Parts: sequence; C-alpha cells; structure tokens
Amino acid sequence: MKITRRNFIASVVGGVAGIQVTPLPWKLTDDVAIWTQNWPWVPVPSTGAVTEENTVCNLCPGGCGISVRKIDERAVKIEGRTDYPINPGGICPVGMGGLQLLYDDDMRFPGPMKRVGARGEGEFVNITWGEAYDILAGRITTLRKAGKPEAIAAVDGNVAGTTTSLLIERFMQAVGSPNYIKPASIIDTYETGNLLMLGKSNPMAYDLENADYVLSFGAGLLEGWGAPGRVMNAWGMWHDANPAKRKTKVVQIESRASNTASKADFWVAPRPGTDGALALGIVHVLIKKGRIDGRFVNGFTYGFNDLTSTEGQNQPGFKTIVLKKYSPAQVERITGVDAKTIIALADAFSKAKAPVAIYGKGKNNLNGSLYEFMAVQSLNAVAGRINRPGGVLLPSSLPLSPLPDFEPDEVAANGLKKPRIDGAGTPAYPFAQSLINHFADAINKSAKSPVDTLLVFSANPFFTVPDGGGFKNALEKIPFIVSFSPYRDETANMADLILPDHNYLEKMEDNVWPVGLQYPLYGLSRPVVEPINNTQNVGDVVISLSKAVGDETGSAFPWENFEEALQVRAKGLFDAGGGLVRYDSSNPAWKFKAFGNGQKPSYSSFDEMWEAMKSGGMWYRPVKLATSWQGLFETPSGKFEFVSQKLQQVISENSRQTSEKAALDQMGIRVAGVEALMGHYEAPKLGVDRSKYPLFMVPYEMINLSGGWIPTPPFLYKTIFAGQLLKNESFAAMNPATAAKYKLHQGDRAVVKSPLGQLQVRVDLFEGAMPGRVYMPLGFGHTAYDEYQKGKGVNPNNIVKALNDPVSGYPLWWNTPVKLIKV
Amino acid sequence: MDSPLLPHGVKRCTPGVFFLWTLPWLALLAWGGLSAVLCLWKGLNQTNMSNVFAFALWIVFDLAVIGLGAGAFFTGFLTYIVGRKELKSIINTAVVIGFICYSGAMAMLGIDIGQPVRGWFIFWHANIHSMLVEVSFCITCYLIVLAIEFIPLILGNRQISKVKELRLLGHNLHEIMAVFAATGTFLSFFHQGSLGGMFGVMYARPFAAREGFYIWPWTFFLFVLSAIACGPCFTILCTKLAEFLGRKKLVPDDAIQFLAKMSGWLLALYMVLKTFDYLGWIYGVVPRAGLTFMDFFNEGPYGVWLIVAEMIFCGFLPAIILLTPAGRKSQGWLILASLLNCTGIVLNRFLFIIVTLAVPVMPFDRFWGYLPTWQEWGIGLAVIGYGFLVFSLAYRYLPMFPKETELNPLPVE
Amino acid sequence: MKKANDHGKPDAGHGTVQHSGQKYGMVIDLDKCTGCGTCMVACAAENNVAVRADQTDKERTITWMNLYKITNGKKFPHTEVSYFPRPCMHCDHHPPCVSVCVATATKLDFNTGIVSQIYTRCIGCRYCQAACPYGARYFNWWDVFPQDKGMDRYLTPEVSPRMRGVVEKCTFCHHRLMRAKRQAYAEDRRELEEGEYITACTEACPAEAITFGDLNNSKHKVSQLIKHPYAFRLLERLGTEPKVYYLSSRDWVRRLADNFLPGEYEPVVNRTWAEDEWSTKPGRDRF
Amino acid sequence: MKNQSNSAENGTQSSNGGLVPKWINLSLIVQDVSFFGLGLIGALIVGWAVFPAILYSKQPQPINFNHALHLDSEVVDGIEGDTPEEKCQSCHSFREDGSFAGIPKLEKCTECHDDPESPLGETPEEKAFLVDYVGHEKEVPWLVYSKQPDCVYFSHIAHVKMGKMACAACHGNFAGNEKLPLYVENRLTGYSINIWGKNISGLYLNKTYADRMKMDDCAQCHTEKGQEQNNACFVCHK
Repeated sequence: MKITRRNFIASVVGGVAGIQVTPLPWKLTDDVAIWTQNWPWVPVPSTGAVTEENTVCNLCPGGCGISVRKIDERAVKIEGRTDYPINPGGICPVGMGGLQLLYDDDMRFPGPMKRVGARGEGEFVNITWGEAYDILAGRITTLRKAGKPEAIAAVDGNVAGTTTSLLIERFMQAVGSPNYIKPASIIDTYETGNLLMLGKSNPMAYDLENADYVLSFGAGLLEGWGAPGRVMNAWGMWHDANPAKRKTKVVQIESRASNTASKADFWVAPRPGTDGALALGIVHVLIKKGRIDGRFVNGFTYGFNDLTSTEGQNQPGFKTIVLKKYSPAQVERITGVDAKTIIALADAFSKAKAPVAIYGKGKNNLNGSLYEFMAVQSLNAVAGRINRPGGVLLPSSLPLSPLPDFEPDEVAANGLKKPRIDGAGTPAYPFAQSLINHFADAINKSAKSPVDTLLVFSANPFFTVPDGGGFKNALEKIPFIVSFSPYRDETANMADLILPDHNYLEKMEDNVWPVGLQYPLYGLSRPVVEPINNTQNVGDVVISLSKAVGDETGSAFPWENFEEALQVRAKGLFDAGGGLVRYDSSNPAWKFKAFGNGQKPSYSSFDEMWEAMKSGGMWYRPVKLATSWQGLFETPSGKFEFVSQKLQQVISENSRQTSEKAALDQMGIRVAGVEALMGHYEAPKLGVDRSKYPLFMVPYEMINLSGGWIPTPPFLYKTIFAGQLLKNESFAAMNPATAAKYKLHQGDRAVVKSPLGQLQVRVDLFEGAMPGRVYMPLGFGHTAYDEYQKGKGVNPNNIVKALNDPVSGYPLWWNTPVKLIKV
Repeated sequence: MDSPLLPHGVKRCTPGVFFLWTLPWLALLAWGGLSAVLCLWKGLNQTNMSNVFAFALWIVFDLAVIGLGAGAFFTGFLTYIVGRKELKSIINTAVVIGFICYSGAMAMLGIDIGQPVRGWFIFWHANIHSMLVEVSFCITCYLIVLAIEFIPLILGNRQISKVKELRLLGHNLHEIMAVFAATGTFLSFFHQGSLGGMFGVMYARPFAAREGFYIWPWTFFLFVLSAIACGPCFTILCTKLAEFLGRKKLVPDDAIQFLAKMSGWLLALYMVLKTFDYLGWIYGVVPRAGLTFMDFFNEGPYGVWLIVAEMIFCGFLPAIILLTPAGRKSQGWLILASLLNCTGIVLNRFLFIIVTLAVPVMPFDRFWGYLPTWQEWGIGLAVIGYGFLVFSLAYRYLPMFPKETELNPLPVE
Repeated sequence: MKKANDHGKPDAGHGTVQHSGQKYGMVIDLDKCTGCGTCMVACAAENNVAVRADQTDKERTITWMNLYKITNGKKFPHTEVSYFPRPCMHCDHHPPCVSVCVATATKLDFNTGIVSQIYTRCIGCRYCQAACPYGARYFNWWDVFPQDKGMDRYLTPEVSPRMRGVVEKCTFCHHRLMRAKRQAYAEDRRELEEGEYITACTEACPAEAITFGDLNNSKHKVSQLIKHPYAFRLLERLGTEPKVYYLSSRDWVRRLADNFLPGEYEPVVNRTWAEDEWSTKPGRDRF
Repeated sequence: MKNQSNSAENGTQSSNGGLVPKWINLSLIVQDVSFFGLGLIGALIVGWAVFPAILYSKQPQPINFNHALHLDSEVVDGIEGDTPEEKCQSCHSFREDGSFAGIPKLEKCTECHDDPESPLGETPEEKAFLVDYVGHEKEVPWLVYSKQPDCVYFSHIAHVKMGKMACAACHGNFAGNEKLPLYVENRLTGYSINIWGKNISGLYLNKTYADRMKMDDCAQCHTEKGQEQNNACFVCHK
C-alpha cells in the first residue's frame, strides 16, 4: 500500500510523540549544557602532589625570600617567605608575577640561537650549545690572535659583587679587555660617595626599622627603592593601626606626588635636582640653632670648621660655606620650597630621637647625583646620625673570600693596558667604575666601532640607558653582539648570537647585600624547577667559555662549575664565623640586642653551612654598631670627611698638568675651592635654549612596572591605571596649569620634544605634578618581548638628554628640557 | 498568483509589489542573523557591553517591546473578559503585535545571555527570589498563550479553513478564547510587573531602587500600568500604519476611539502615580543614599532632560490629547499622542537600564558611557524587521481585520 | 544606618543571619597600603584569572581584587593620592547579587559568610553585575587562556578556570579554606587556628595592610580592628553590610567611602571610642 | 471569521445524515493510527537503544588490574590494614597535606614489582605490565571511573577519615573485582558513566550511592547524615 502524505504525517506525529518518552531529548538537553561546562578548549590544570620550595627572588637587588608552590613539577604560585630576614611574608608585584616570566614561551629563548633576520627583527634559528661556544670562542680567539682583545667589550647588568658579575669581569681580564661596562645604578652613587666621605666604598646601610623620623631625599620608598620587600614591610610597621605603636614619621622630598609622597606623613616638593640644596638648607638651620651633634662633629669629622690649606692660608670650611650660601631664603630661591618649611623640617629632624636622612632617585635602577648624596650624608653627620641606631650604619662589607688571583697571559696583559673606551678612571672621571653612556658615545663618535664583539649579560641597555637612544645607535655599529639574556629583549633582538641564561627560578645565583640594608646579608637562590628550555646558567657558560677560548684564559677559572665558584667565595663567610643561616621572624635581624642576639650558628662545618644556605637561601649577621670609632673611617683624615681629601688630591693632581680651573672644568665641577670638595648644589649647565624648550621632562618609576632589564609580567598590566596606559598609548602626567598653557585636556594627544627626539603621549592631568614638569613613566615602550609588552606606550629614555654628573660622570637623567606640541 | 491564499473579498497588492515591500525587512533580518551567529559563535565580546553596562541595548529593546506588546493582553482582557464587542475588530491585530513583540524579545534574550545552552537552568534551578525568574516563567507561558490565540487566526486562512477539522478546531478555540485571555491577563500582569520589579529591587543602585508594598517595589505596579497605558496606543499606531500603507480603512473608529480613551485615562493615572513615585524617590531613597537628585546627572550625556521628556512631553502631553475628545478624534493628534506615549515608555525603560548602570555608586568611581556595536544594532533592528514581516504576512494572508470587507466593499464586476 | 537595612527588598532568605559558624571578614588598613598592586597580582595568580594582551580596557578586564586610585583633589603641592583595594565585599545583609540570580548560581553561605559563585551554574545573564554597587563582579567576555604560549602551565588545580560567558568574582580564596581544613583533618583537628586560612592578597601584601579572619571570633584580630575608630566600610548606608572593612586616619579618604549630603559626614576626631584601646589622634599631622 | 463559522455550520448540518458524520472515514482513521504507531515504535527504538549506543564510548583499561588477587592475603602480603578502608589506603593513599593521591603512581607498584625480569605471579597481565611500564619506567595511563569534572572539589579525607565512610559506599565493591570493568565515557560531556549513572533514564527504583556520583546524590547523603551545612555550593565547587 503506498504511503500517502497523510500517512507520512501520521507517522511523523507518532515519532514526535514517541521520542518524548525516551531519554533522547532530555538527556541531550542536559548533556549539551554539561558540554558547555567542560568545553574542551578550557584548560583543566593537572593535579598532583603539592610542594613548597624556598628560594630567593633575584628579579631585583632587593632579594626577597620566596617560596614556590608546585604541583608535581609544575610551579603554580610564588609566595613570600616569613622565614627570610628581608620580607616577612609579602613580596612586590613583579616578584608575584614571576611565573609568567618563567612560562611565557613568547618572551623567552628556547635555547642557543643564531640571528637570521635583520637586527632588531628577532628572527633566530636554533643552534646547539657546541656551535654557540665554537662561534663565540672562535671570534674571541681571532681577536686575541690579532692582538686586539680590547675590541671585546662586555655590558654586565648583574649587581656588582655577585659571583656572576665577578666571573664575567674576571673573564674580561682573562681575555684581556679593560672594557667591562656596568649600567650605572644608585649603588654606584652610594659607593662613590662613601669612598669620598668614609674612605671606603661601603654598602649603604640605612637603619630604617629603628628610625623614628625618615627624611627621604627622593628615595622612592614605595616605588621600589632599596629592597622593596623590606621597605614596604617597614612602611607597614611605621603605620601601625595602634597609635601607641605608630612612632615613625616619614617625610618624602620629591617633585611629584608619587605613592611615597602621598602616603608619607608629609611631602616637600623641591625642583628636581635641587635636593642637595634643601639638605644643606636644613644643615644651615641646625648649625644656626646649635642643634648639631658636637661630640661627633668635633670628634670624628674633618672639614666642618675652617681649614688651613697646604700653602697655609685659611680656607672656609663646610660650616662657613653652608652658613654663607644655604640660608633658608637662599635655598627657597633654589628649590622653591618656602623657608618656613625648611626651618620646620630642621626642627622636626633635630627634635626626633632617631632621625635619618636617606638619599635615592626612585628605584635603584638608575644613578643619583654624587654631590646631592654627599649633601644628604652631611646632614646625617651634622646631626650625628652616623653609626647610631636608626641612623646610617657603617658595617664592614660581607666577608666573602675573593677569587684567587691569576696571571693574565701576554696578550691579555697588553690588552688590559689599553685605555677604557668609556674613559672611566681617567682624570675626568677619577672615581667612576664604568660609564655606559660614554661608552655608547665613544662608539657613536668614532667612524668604525672600537668594539668588535659585545657581550651582554643580564642587561638591556637598548631600553634602560637614559641616553636618548645613544646605546641603541651604538649597537647598530657594533659588528658582533652576543646576548646571554633568557628573554627576547630589545638588546637580544639586536644580537647575532644568543646563549640564553636560565630564568631566575631555574638557576643558582647569589644576592649580595640588598640595597640599603643595615646588616650583612648574603642571599642564595637555587633552582626550584627544572629548566624548561635548553638554557645554561650564565655562570657555567662563562667558565666553559673561558676554557673554550684557550688554556691561558681557562686557567683563570679552575672550577668545575658555577656552584664551585660560589662555594669558594662563601668559604669566607664560614671562616668569618658567627653567620646565621636560619631566620625566625619573631627575632628580627634589625633589632639591637643588649648582648648580641644570643643566636649561635646552627652549623659546624662549611659543608653543613653550605647545605643549610642552599635550602634556606641566606647567610646573615644581625645588626650591630661599630663598637670603636678607630679605623671606622678610612679617609686620609681617618674621620668622616665633610670636605673630601681624596677628591682634593685628585683635583690637585689633575691641576698639575693644567690649571685648577681646567681640572675642575674637565670634571664638570662649576664651583671652586673647598666647596668643590663637599656636598653642594650647583645648577647644571644645560646648554639648551630654554625659550625653545621651556619645560622639563622627568622620568619616574613605578613599583608595578619593571623599568629595568627584567620584562614586566603580563599580570601587572592589570594594575596599570587608565591614566597611565590606554590601549597602546602611555600618558605623561602634568599639572593642569601647565597643560592649560598648551590648551591640553585630559587624554589629549601631545608630542614631548627634546633636543634628542620626540615621543607622542596622551595627557594625564595630575594636580600632584609640579608645574612646568612633564612626568613620564619608565617601563613602557618596549619594542621586544611579546604581545603583552610590545608597542605599549613610549620609553622616555629615548629622549633623555643627560648631562654628566660632576665628578662621578654618571648621567643626570631627571632634567631633560622639553617642549609640548599638541597633536 | 497567490490569490487563492488571500482572504475572501479583499484587495491586496500584487505578489511582486509585496515581495519588494518585504525586501528591506528581510535585509534587517539577514543583518540580525549575521550578528546573532557572531555573538553565539565568538561570544558577547562582539558587543560593547561591559562589566559596567551588563545590561544594554538589547535589554532596552526587550523591555520596550514587551511594554508595547502589552496591547495584546489588555485588548484581549477588554474584549473577552469585559466584553467590549467593538474591540473584536482589532483584537486580531493586537494579538499579532503581541506575538511579534514577545517572540522577538525571547529571541533577543536567548542571545543576550552568555551561556544560551544553559538557558533552561532558569527553570530547572530557578531562584524563586529573583524577579527575572518570574519574568522568564511568565513570558514563556504567555508566549504559548499568544501562540494559541494566534492559531485561530492562522486557521482562518482561506486554504487552511477548507480543511474541515482545522476549521472546526479554529472555531472551537474561538469559543474558549476567554479562558486564554484570562490566563494571558494574569501572566502579563505579573511579568510586566516583575520587569519593573527587577530594577526596583536593586536596592544598592540608588537610581533604580524603590520603596514598595510587601515584596513588590512601586516600579512593579508602575510598569504594569505604563504597559497597559501605552500598549493600546501601539496597537493603534500599527493599525494606522497598516491603513496608511493599504490606503484604506481597516478598523472602525469606535474600536480605535475606545482604545485611545482607555489609553488616555490609564496614562493619566500612570503619570499621577509616577509623579508621586519620583517625589517619593527624590525625598526618600535618594537622600537616604546620601545623594541629591541632581547628583545623578552632573556628568555624562544622560541629563535630567531625559526625565523631563519622559514626564512632560511623553507623559502628561499625550494623556491630555487622548483625554480631550477633539484631540483623539483628529487623526493627526491621535497619532502624535500615541507616538509620544510609546516614546515615553521606551524612555522610561531606557532610564531604568542604561542610566542606572551609567551612574557610579561609589563616589570615587567614574561615570561610564556606552555605544552599541553594529552587531547589537543588528539584532535589535532584526526584531523590527521581523515584526514588519510577520505583520505584513498576517495582513496579506489572514483575516486580520474582520471588518475590512465591510469597510471596503469591492466594486461588483 | 539601620533604617537603611530595613528598606530595600524583602528578605530573599538571605538576610542578616546569626552565622552559625564562622563569619570571615577582612580589614584593609589604607594607611599601610602602598598602592603597589601586589594584592591584585597575587589574586590573579592564585585564582587562574585570565589575562589578555590589552589589560587597559578597564571595563572588561577581570580584577577580582581591584585597586581604585583616589586623590584629595587639592592643588599642588597639597595633593594626596590614596588607594582603595576592592575585593568582593561578601555583603552580609541580603547581598544585592544573590537574590537576583536567576539560576541560584551565587549564594551566601551562612557557615562561612562567603558569597559563592558557581561558574558551571551561571548562565551569564549578568543581572548580578547590574545589582552590585561595588563593581565586584566580572563577566568572561572572552574565551582566552594563553595555552599556546605555555602560560597554562602555571594554572593551579585548586580553582577551576572559567569558560566564556559566565560571571566570576572574588571568593575570599575559598579553596584556601578547603586547603586549611584538609590539613587540619590530616592532623585530626576540626577547628582552624587564626591565620591558618587567609586569602592570597592578605598573605601577599608586603606592608601587611590586610588582615583576614573570623568576625564571629572575638579573639581574631579582625574583630578587634573593626572596632577601631578609623574603621569604615564602602557604601555602608546602602545597608549591604560588607564584611570588608577599611582603616584610614585621613578624613578625605573616609569621606570618599560613601555618599554624604552636606553636613552629614562627621570627622573621626570628634568621635570617642568606647573601648579606649586606641587613642583617636588624627594620624596625619603636618610633621 | 464570519465565513469560517458559516462553513462550520455547514459541516454540522451535513452530519445529520448517518450515525457517524459523513466526513468521518473509518478506514482512514485505522490507517492513521497504525502509521502513528509505526512512528511511535521507531522513535522508542531510536531513543532507548540507538541513542545510548551512539552517546557512549567504551574502552578497556591499559592493564587489567586484579583487585581481588592483590587483596587476597593468601596470595599477596604487604597490603596491610584491619579495615577494608585501611587496605584500600595502603595503595590509594592520603598525602601529608590531607589530599588524596587517587590511583597510585608506578613507584607504588614497583615497591613490589621492582624487577621487570622476574614477575611475582604468572598472569599475562603482570608480564605485560612489567614489560610495557616497569621496564620503560612509564606511568600507566589508567582511566579513572569516578573522575569528577574540574568544577568539583571533593575531600576524601573529610569523608573517609572524619566522616568514617566506607570507600565502597560510593565506589562500590572494587575490592572483589577480578577484572576491571570497561571504561565507558559520554562522548559529549566527557563524563565517565559512573558519574551520571549507568541507567540511561536516570530513574532508579532503589538507588544506592554506588550507582551514581551526581550532585544530587552528594546533597541527599549530606542531608540524610545531618550535614546540610555541607550542601553550601563552595563546599564541593571550586
């Protein structure tokens, strides 16, 4: 019988009716919903055994104690340690985002690579470690054979004194090149200053935790200065909810309402670069009011009172000069801070039980000004805050054993006699270790690059040097560049050869004396995860490389591997004795104890100590004062020198060839006589037509944005405010009054133009910005890494026109004359 | 060529012309279709909605059309429950419009939620405390009711009614239509109300929050009232549009006039209550939240003018026109009034949704603005296209206007 | 203020209740807060929060813990900046988001005081976002997880990654409570010590500005801190009864925590405090 | 509408003739019913037989582990414990932090099966196991019957140790298994059938907790045991 349309409909109706009483429609509805709950493209993190591995964060010289939470072999979270002296519990945002630096493939090199694309494109192909060594060792050997080892140069971003940096420096000496360059950081300013005033380049030791009045000259306490973990923890203590426990007052001296300035108890805003004058203004008031520490000043200082020169004539001393030149009224003219405030500051400082004046410039990444630092130290000295609880302490450096001496071979010896390309240590910059800006200038000035092969370690000078893009240009001229960076940073993209280091969580490394800490601490980080890429610890690489170059160089590195080298140095810690390798936060290392702190070392042999250090990550000694003033200062006078005789000697030596005037000019000093030998203020000679560039551009640093060679973990961009970055445009903060002059409103686009270049930004109207200044954040404007960073904002370093800081020769990066052009 | 499908004794344009007429609406539908695919496939990142504007254009459209569609249940109520015979000549139109509005709204909601496939959780895991659940339940049920009310009309098609069973079915449905009208009225009352309740209960959003009676904030009742006040006007507008386009009278004046008068009274009543609502809000809720009325408008594009427009020009003005016999009897004024009335309800919904979300509650939070993407417009406009299409089809092939033949007798050949 | 609680909508069965068990809450000291953003990063890292290439789209990025920047609006050099770290407030009285949820995907647990959010139940209608005055709820507009970059390797199994189209929010790191309980059970304990369960942001804050604990337990530090004269909550007068408290010695900061009609705000200095455990000196004097 | 009602009237008039209205055609009705039935039956077959067959995939375990054998103290010693739970935990153990290790890793097996060359028994399964896994130090890719989706948090220690529940209460009696059952997975949801339940209809007459591991079952058990507070969402969801 044929099926009519009617029959068909009937059966369909039957089917529809029937299907309702089967699971099909109902279970399907349910299952489809369940499917959306388990979409295959949504990752399901694997489970497993949980472990917490303790180590030390080496993303900045601060060196916080961290513990990495692992699921089987996978690291899933970084947390602060409570059993580490620096940071009881917390860490900074960059450290917190560290795992993204470990696991973001696009940000890292998979292994040794060779450039194939044009420079800067970041096009590389994989090679083996063997090939990598051959290429590099071959090149070095050729240069040595040609008798031009000095054509090899190294830029080393590792903190001075770390074993890695010592090995790199040693390697340069072994191959025979004097051109070992380090980017200037605040540490260099401290050490030079201490060398002049204390006679030894001591680590800076501010006893913040025991101070009750912290007068911070530009130190970005909350922007990442010192050891951020330590400083912010101190900040928490200073602001205890219980007023009874809230003893410490913080005063921030800075031209912009930074977090530190806003959160401080009081904010003083002098013009950028005039902090020194303000410090001396306060000294002036203290002297006037007789609130100086006579015992210290008379007993243990040199140059406070008038001096008699070698020729026997009377010269004004520190006191006379300060009284003459730095009265509140005069200082008000220089700094723009009104005299009343200066007097009030002096009163508060002298009334406080344990005040301390600290010096800094934002984070530690960049240098400060030598004379400014000396002025601030003078304030501490006048108030007798040297080697006093809560003041500036004078601990001796870590008792690490030096690496054994070695005899450079002939080639090397000759090479080392050649002058440094950057002119550091020459009469012009007698105290500078290295001058990265001048290094770049020298290359840019010469027709053919004096550097043939550049080795870059833990640094990204292309991005971080405040030189208006000078280093970038230099890189283009250098024939062969080798990067040891684990990250695809700008400098690495310029490189011809990549020998990638481990990520900081994959490697063993030491952390020597976190910036500003008041007691000796040696941090030791260890691998907490297996290397995920084909990388090698740069320490080991240098050792292998030296052997690959030849026996002469190899003989300078008599160690199997990097850990051995670490042990050699750590031996000194053991021999010194009394070091602790375990920490209990209930007994803080910064607390002064009547009879020591009663803690005894928990080890009896070096090996025990070493194992304990590897698991605990530390060796430290609790804070203590130098008991005797004898030999505390290693200056010619054996005292704290307001007026530096070391500097005097150098100047007089230099003057011998020429005139004193010429000698001073050469060093960039614009005052003469005793004043040139002490902390003072001198207006920089801009050499720019201010009518063309009426404003100043001041780069500023943020704690939630990595301005250094370490990339910023993507998570941190969540913490960036709309007024700092929007889509791919970064903002320049300026005072509404300033903006109004250029008819600029919130969010408007404008070009910031300096003699060295221009950058387009968007305008952020900020009442906390000093009128006449344009503030730009450091850390944006990367042209490398991955989609999270590339092309986000602009990098102020590219337009910084930095003058030389007198004597030290480091760049004055905080005062670039600019103009604004509305777009 | 489709003449056998056309109702008896009416004049309709040629299929060609009709096809041309549908083109723009089909285009809108296509646009909407594309947008819908994008939103379902790629997710709601296709829209400009954000964590601030969690509700946006689509919800405004939803609430607006559901409000305008209220003509269906209210006319049904008047026709079958109250028994106003003259409305029989317009009830079909009202039902069709209602059906269009509700089905359109449902479609939009389906795309608006982030996990459409889980939509049925609303019913399965219902949270009885949520006004939105009440809305969902009632709207779904009422859509079914509307469909049932629509059936007899469809069965009235010349060809379909040739089948005896279907003809009878349609006839019988007609007999019991009162039951559905009653159900519809009940359901509508609650979901129209809950739609208002949705916003009134947001007690942490001072701009929307309202006092209320037992579990119902005042907005609950106001939304019902505003809906039945403007629903009929929308029906009138649609009829007038159809009459204008068909160049003929379709509905006797008595029906129109009665609806207009009802609208007028209800609107007037609504405006009075709404005035009290605003006053109560301005002097109660707002200061209690530490704010003043103007605080809501000191930033952004959404100024106080919105409220002025809602109350004066789209509220009292149309009410007065509709209540003055002369006003509602003159074609022009009637249409103007209806237009204003409908605009008023849309404005009201807009205020409750967009402005509520645009105004920050935390003093240090900023004011946010919002502009829809073409995908959002696409889906919104598609509903309009869909409406025109269904309405035109119904008009062409179904006896939507029973009085049409009577009002326009064909010339005897 | 009490009045404010009673107005508003019928108790959706989620009204202020006598918490049978714990009532976890948080106190954030804004004087200690340095605005560094570690809490935000710690939160994102702890809870597998998605991160996209463009995080500046503040209307759509996900930040369970969000930092709001506020200034006193004074002219240079008297300008001050401060920050409001804003997790979910875990409102205790009839949380605005809970009663509106259509699918019962979010609830207030009376035994912990924590407002839960179940991603697999959420249908993404976003009514809760509209109802929350704190902007604490975030919708997953995208379906992103940087698997391709290998960044899914740091995802923790303790929090399930969210799929597109659902709402998520701060959970007070509820998984850490589970973790702590599991540990306690392993040690044959049922009760938790103070500090055994704290959120990731509490743990991470380098200034120790965040305190977390049981508000029902008078021994816990939080229940003492909330009695501090400087203690206040966000939008208190709406009657949501947040379980997140703030401390600030600065009046301009406290004033910004809620809306006030002229003359309504009374500075803390004039307020005397019953248990005179803390003095009420204004924290920020000139020097 | 007018003309419609007219036509309806005509219809009824015409039916006055016979007992059955003229327009009712019996043969037609019979036809309709039978075709309706056909459709119905077809649908039932599709819904109850074909659909489940398509929906679920079946796979065997990589190694057919014999629980019964291992737990037979005559044959295997070293699996200590007085209670069944302790016996289970000697392989399916808790970690120090209270988390549950679940199916043991290879290292657990190799505590006894340490030498790939010398099997302890003579079953082919063991030989295969020794060669393929112990030999290559490769983890066995076990298929987990009771694997909950990622959104679920389950604390074994809370149930087994603190709640004193028997493993078998939820997992059924695996101890007695000579063979491992096939692993049956829902193709659409990826759920093991042990979670949603073997009964495709989801309707059980007298269900035991070993039949299913759905949320409702957890909630029901909590309620029965007076643990309502543990029905709070976050107790079991993450």
